Amino acid sequence: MKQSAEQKAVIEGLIFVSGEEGIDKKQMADVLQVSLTEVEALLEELLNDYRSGSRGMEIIEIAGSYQFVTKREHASYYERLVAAPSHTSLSQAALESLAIIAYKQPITRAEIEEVRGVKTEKPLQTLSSKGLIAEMGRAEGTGRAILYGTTKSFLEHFGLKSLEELPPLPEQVNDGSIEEEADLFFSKFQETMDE
Amino acid sequence: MKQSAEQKAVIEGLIFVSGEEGIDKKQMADVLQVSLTEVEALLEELLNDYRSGSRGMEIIEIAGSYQFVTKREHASYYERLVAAPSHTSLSQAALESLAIIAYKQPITRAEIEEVRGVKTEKPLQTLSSKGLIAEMGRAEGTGRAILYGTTKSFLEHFGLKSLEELPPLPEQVNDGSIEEEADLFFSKFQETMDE
Amino acid sequence: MKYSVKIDAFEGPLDLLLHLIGTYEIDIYDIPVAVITEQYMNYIHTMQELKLDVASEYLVMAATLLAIKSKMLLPKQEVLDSDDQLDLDEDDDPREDLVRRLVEYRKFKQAAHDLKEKETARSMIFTREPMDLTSYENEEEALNPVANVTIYDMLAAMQKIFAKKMERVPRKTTIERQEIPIETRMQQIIQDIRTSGRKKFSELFTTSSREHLVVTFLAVLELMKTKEVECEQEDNFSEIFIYAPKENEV
Repeated sequence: MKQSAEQKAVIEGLIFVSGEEGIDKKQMADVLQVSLTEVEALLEELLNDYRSGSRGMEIIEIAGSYQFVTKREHASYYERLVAAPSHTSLSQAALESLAIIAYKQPITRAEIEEVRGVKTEKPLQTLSSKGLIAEMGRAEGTGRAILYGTTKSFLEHFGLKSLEELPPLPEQVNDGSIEEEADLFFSKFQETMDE
Repeated sequence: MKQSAEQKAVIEGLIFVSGEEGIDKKQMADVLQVSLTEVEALLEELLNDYRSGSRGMEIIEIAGSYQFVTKREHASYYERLVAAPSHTSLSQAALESLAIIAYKQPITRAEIEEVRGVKTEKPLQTLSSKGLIAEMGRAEGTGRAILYGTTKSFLEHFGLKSLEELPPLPEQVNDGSIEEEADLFFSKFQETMDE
Repeated sequence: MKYSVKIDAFEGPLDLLLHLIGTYEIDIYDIPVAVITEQYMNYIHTMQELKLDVASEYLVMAATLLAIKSKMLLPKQEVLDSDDQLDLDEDDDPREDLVRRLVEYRKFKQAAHDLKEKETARSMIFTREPMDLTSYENEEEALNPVANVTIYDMLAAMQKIFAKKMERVPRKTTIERQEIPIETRMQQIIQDIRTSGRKKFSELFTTSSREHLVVTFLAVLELMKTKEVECEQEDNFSEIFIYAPKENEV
């Protein structure tokens, strides 16, 4: 009993020291020298402790690693203290290109441009320099075009556990939502104009 | 009741995000927009929570600033974490500082902090103690701040013959972020055109 | 008229078409090509009137729309003759390829929108750097201060700083800072150029403050308009130089 409370505390400490890089279950098991199953049980308990109490942080899983983050509902407080969050927001062009890559990877630039209907060199450069996408090899055939795929930083940037967590692509967007989309688009544009 | 639990949680989160710099009571009171006395009461409660439970970290006060630290009795676990083959020996903060020094030497601490946007005292201490950087003289002008540069041991450890062998900084690192701004320029420009 | 400023906010011809389809409540699977072509051409003309650079993709799409429109006119007469409303079966429909592309693009536009929401949610949580665990290292490790770190990790760290930097204007300063009047910045730029003769465009952007960047950019545009400065760029994407107009130099 006593020992498992200690081990749970060590897991808490390990997640804490790992900061924004996070730590995975395997590393925790190595440090504690216990099995992965035991780590999972202790971790589950710890997650429950944080969920049930009124706490300032919570533990989230991103790209297989666990880390402490502050709670979303408290965001306004931290914004008063900290400089802007380290997350830059991506342009629409970059987001569209990234969405296509995320769902169709590995994919060449020509294929991305085919879907978007416009040149996509610049957004790809931006995404590469931010480390959100990377070259995944070369396509077969003549030209041997570069194939792009998403990286671990991509999962981190959007707070995803894994690629499986991406919502399924909407097969059919009904007409109602097109309108909505257009309205949304318009209001979004207005926002930028008002800045 | 409910409100004070919420405020205590925010204090916990504030101490967490403040990292190794810590945060003082005055700043907490400013963020929460409550009196210093109220902060003191909430803080005392929070400190008690951490003292009484079996926890992975503790809150300490250094020169009026509060911060989370690991527990001394868990030292053996952190030693094991550090010794693990997967563990990188330089923290992200140290790595960032080292990169800035390598490419922009000789450089003062203030200039490094300007680039990183955060205090950089600790990382510089670490890098000095590891022999990767050293003082290279003093800057001109009042204050005569210390100038830092990389050492011979830095070159040896990274397998470089000279500083010229450092890989060039990727151009798109800069281009990417400027491109992001283009939208903003454009919408601002349109505003003026419409006037 | 109120649409004229919107044009450059589109991500391309497909995006513009989707917008028109939404605005006019058109069934994407049964697009009235004549109507959409007319609206589309209106946009293109407005863009040209505003002397905006109309990207070639928009012109290619205009040509495609016109081609579809003329093809649609031909079988329509046959329809009247045979009195068969379903003569335009899917295989023959000249709109088919365009519809397929629009539907495909719309899926990813939605997916991009979902990603944006996730990004926003993520930006509302805060974290901290990993702790410096150097004090837990034993002597043997201290012998190799850079275990598991390569020069490329350093480069990656540098990239990360740049990625963060643009957004990292401390909010406190943002509130305190006075807005820089464009006129002031214009004066500064003129002074700059007088002393140094000419200046690299990139050198005008000395801080990462968005306000400063935007004001500087607008100031340069304004100076170009009033012909107080001239700009020169030898190749695409190469450095732009700004200098005083020739007659002023004499």
